[in-house]
Amino acid sequence: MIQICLNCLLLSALLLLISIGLNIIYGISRVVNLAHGSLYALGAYFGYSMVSYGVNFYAALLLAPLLAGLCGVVLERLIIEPIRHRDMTYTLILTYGLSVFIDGMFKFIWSDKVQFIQMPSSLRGTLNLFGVHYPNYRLFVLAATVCVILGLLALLEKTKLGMIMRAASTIPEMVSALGVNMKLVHMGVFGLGCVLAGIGGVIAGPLLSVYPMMGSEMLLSCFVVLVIGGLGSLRGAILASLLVGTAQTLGFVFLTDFAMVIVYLMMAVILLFMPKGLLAEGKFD
Amino acid sequence: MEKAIGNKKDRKGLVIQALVLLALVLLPFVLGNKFYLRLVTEIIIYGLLAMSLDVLLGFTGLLSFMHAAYMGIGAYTVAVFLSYVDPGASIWVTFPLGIAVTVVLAFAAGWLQVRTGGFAFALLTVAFGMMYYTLVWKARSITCGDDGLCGLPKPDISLGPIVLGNMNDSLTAYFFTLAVVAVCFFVTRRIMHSPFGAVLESIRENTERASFIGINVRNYKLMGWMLACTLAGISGVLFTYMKGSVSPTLMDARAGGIVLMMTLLGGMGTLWGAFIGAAAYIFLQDFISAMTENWMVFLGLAVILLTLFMPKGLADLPIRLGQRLTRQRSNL
Amino acid sequence: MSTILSTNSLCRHFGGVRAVNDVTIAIRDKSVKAVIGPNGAGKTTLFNTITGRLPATAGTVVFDGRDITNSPVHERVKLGICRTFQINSLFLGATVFENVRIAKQTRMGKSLKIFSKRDSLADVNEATFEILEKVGLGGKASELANTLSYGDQRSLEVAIALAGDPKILLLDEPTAGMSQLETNNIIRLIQKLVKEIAVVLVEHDVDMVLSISDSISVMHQGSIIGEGTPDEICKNQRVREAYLGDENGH
Amino acid sequence: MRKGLAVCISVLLVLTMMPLRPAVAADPIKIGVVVTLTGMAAQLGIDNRNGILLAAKHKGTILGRPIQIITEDDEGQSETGIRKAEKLVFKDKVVALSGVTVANVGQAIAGEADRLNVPFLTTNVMTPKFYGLHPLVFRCGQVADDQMTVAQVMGILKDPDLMKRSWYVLADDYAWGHSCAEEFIKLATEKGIKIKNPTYDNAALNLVDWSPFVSKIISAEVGGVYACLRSPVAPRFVQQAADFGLMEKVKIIGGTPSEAALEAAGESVVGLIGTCCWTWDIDTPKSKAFAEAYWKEFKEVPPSQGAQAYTGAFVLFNAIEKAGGTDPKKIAEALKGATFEGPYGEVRISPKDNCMRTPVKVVVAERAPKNPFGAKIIKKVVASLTPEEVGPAE
Repeated sequence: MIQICLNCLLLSALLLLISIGLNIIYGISRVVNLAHGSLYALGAYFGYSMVSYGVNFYAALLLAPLLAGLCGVVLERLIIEPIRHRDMTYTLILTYGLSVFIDGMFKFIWSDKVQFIQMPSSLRGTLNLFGVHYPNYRLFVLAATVCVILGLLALLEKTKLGMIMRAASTIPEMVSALGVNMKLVHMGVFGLGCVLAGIGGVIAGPLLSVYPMMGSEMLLSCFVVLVIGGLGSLRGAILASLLVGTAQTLGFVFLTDFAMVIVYLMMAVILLFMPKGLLAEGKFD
Repeated sequence: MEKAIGNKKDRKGLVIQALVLLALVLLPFVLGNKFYLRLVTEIIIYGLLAMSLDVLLGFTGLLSFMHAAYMGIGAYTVAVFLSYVDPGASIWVTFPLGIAVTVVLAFAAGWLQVRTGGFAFALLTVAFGMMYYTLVWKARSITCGDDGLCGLPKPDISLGPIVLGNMNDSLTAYFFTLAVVAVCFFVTRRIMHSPFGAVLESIRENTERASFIGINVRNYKLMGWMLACTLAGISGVLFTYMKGSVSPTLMDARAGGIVLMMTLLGGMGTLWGAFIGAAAYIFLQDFISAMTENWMVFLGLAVILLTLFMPKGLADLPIRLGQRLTRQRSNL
Repeated sequence: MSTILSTNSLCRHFGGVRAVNDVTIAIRDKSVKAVIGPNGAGKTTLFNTITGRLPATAGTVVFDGRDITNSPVHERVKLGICRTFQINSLFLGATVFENVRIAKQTRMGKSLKIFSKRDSLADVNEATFEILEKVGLGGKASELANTLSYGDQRSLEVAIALAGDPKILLLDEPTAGMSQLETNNIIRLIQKLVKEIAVVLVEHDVDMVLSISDSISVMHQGSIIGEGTPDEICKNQRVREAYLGDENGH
Repeated sequence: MRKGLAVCISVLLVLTMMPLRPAVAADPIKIGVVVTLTGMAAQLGIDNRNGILLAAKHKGTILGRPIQIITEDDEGQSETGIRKAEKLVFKDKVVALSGVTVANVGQAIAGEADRLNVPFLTTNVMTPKFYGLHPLVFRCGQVADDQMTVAQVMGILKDPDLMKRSWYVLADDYAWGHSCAEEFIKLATEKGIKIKNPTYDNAALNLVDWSPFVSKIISAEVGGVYACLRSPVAPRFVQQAADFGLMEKVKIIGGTPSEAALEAAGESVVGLIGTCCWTWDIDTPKSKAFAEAYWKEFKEVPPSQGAQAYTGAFVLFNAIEKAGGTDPKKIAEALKGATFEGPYGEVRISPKDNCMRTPVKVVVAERAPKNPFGAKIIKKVVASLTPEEVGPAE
């Protein structure tokens, strides 16, 4: 029984870690980034290259996301900024093209082989939790996710930068009127979103393997979590990822055929009757 | 005065499109070999699908991520009927059946979806589209799951007793597809220029103001959705006739993204722009993937550049060229 | 002259904020009713609740004897409740002619025609030209709505409302941002209209309100604090306090 | 403003941009290869293509004419596969089609065999639906699902340690997975092998976390796991199973994971049992020659998929040579009953059902000895089965 709970927790943690960046980017600068999956994969690939060249796993866990965040900021300046004022459809199609481009680059640079980020020796082996052997690495993933989320909540709630971000998510015009350089805020938020995606990538690397299509496969689950939790609300995302993680874990095992249909049904119900998400904190335009 | 200008421009547009249709009719005799003929047939089918999404996106202002799902439903209905019920069924049976099933399933999804708008509507189309995709994928006993239904019998094209030809022959397939798509195009064009079309455009332009002039926005959105899905169903039926095999990848999330790309590359709100978008996408993909296995890099780059520098899509090129011609002619 | 539209103990709350608080007013047919009050008094929220843009939290709205509290916007418009918006809400991509034509076409129930050309509805076109002349936009028919001056856009708002053959016309600050000439046009138009239909005004221009209104209601912090003819309102002590702020300045 | 005269100019411009028929220098024999180069099965597709390219290099010429291999990417989608096959046949005028990595594309192209009217020899499609499918459609290179299952069951029968274990069956939730699982359970119960869950579990395709199944296996206290998972997914399952320390307690039989997948998974994959036609562990002269040639050409660990495609291509080339021309009927005749002494012994195309009979090896993943390819993992041969043992009977 403990094993099943831990399994559900782990999938929820992964979903949360990967979708949180997308949530922030939409919540604060109203950009729907279909290339978010590819940035998650970019983080994983950077992590893989570093670890295979002998960089220590933990160092890679810090460096790779920063590199992914840097790429994110450059992309935001080059591509997202010029069309920010345009209708949402254009950002969707542009980021879709971007995801096709990045997935193509993975194939071009790293080839199609399925790779694994080598797990650090300290995290190998299992831990005996009340008679159940649970891999150390998975416990590390749970712990890492909790730290990242707490850090993020602290950043948003406690710091001045966080206050600006939260204000920008409600009334952007007012914030720029108060002399805040919105360009920097959008750039910072997009960068932060990509760093979070990168962290998700490096942590998922040893577990889920690294291959060109990993990003686009996770994108759909990210959107499901986003919608159920309420677009742009962090607490909602935490609750939603728990719900979706449990539904998928139990669903895949017991009624494999229609597990995903239930998840999409949940998404449809939320969209129809609670557009602002479970905790009604979502920011729908 | 206002009426006169509108009609003159409208008639000139119709003449141009008739000329293009004439060119397409003569095309098979110009083309070197069968492959390009079948490629153009496929472009016309995907053009119809992209046009149906343009009716939704360019005219009613509703974004659907998974529009390919309804093409898939139309295609699968015909494929399942031909495989299990009656392989020799004539097109006068399978065509309406394909459309009927698409309309029913589209209504089921649309009736709920039109309660919302904007991004919520788009996400709902994902939810329902993926549900239909999963059903097709999972109903293994009927649809053979991911193997799809292959080697389907190609129906005869017959008007009553006279058999004009079989879909297996590329020329018949081309002309039948061109005829059906041309009819769909001109009928949709007429509908979009009608008072009903004006209502759809007003909903796109300003949904709240539309309800404040007495339009039942929800009903008209549903009608726009049903028109778009019916056209998508027709393109699905034509696809099965021509290809003779269907598979779930026809209606998955990636296919939905591709149709969206075609419509936007072509240019929204112009109906015929979607055909140019479909032609551009299929050529780009087919041409580049023959040269290098890393075609995704170039395709992604092309989409990014086109979205950034040509927001009105490829259809904008002929329009601008046309304006410059008329301007030169006027000040000569 | 019977009451055409009435609200009894109508409320609209946003969480704790009671924007419209227990408002009961009656609007008589063929008369000009003005609703005035300082900023944030709840005038526009009252408008939005009557016209269905916002659902009412409590109370009812009755029009011509029918309870329309929960009926959707388009049904209220079909009944004849037409309004303009404080912030212009037009079909900016379409021409001035098309803006009014689509409203007229919907009013005349011709929207389901899917095969005739949209410009071929002769009766709709005539009625549209007529309304444009009435509002003084006859000359600008083929211009795009987003190229119009602010004043012209306000007139276009009125034209679109008129295209709905209103029984009651609700104007949300029609003269805001208008030149004196344009304001006079609007006043002359209202005086002509009020011969057949009821007109409800939300306005800041007090002189204009006093000159043309038959009855005035004054709102303050969500509720009605004074009602009556323009002269009664001038003498009303509570109204003066609300506007000038009384001694203890709460 | 709406539409200038230029509309039809632009449409015609787009259409005439199509390249005209390329000028033909020497008159090469063109062979079309349709493989999956993007998507999940991309690595397998690349191994297929490389095998066929190497075969063309080694064959050199057919009937004195150079061989030209034209490759197309089907992205693993049936409709794209058909379009690319049409391009190869109608535009490039290829003499025969080969390759094809995934079953749905293979069946889609086979469905169009009459219209394409060229011999289609698939080197890597495993679905049993190809037996006697069409006079122009052949399979040579990769074993079919049923042959693989027979080999796996024989592998268990020959090893008493495996025989006494009870087996838990897990399959990828798609056509190939289901047919493998069903056939394994049917054959295993016939041969008296204990199956823990006759109604096998299937795992959704976009499943990322395998822990639910691993915990199910642990609680089922089984001795062995039969997992028919796609090649790119198998290592992830094995890696996650190893995390739970499952590899010590349980023997896993996992479909036919490719060398690249095994290299990626590294240490945790040791002990995984599988079946394939070829592995560089076979030390016959022909096998050694192939391994060195592949390493020299592509600088990658020689994959079994590559050897299978290499063999299939050679059978096709020899058949065209024997047919003495490019007439589809003649080539088809020549292919019936064709034999070829390849890297993994003699293969033969049975005239009864146009599909290959081949020796099959049962292999176990182990740490590789010193080898020129820098490989960490080797597929050690533990049992070899003759074509007659593997069947199907003719």
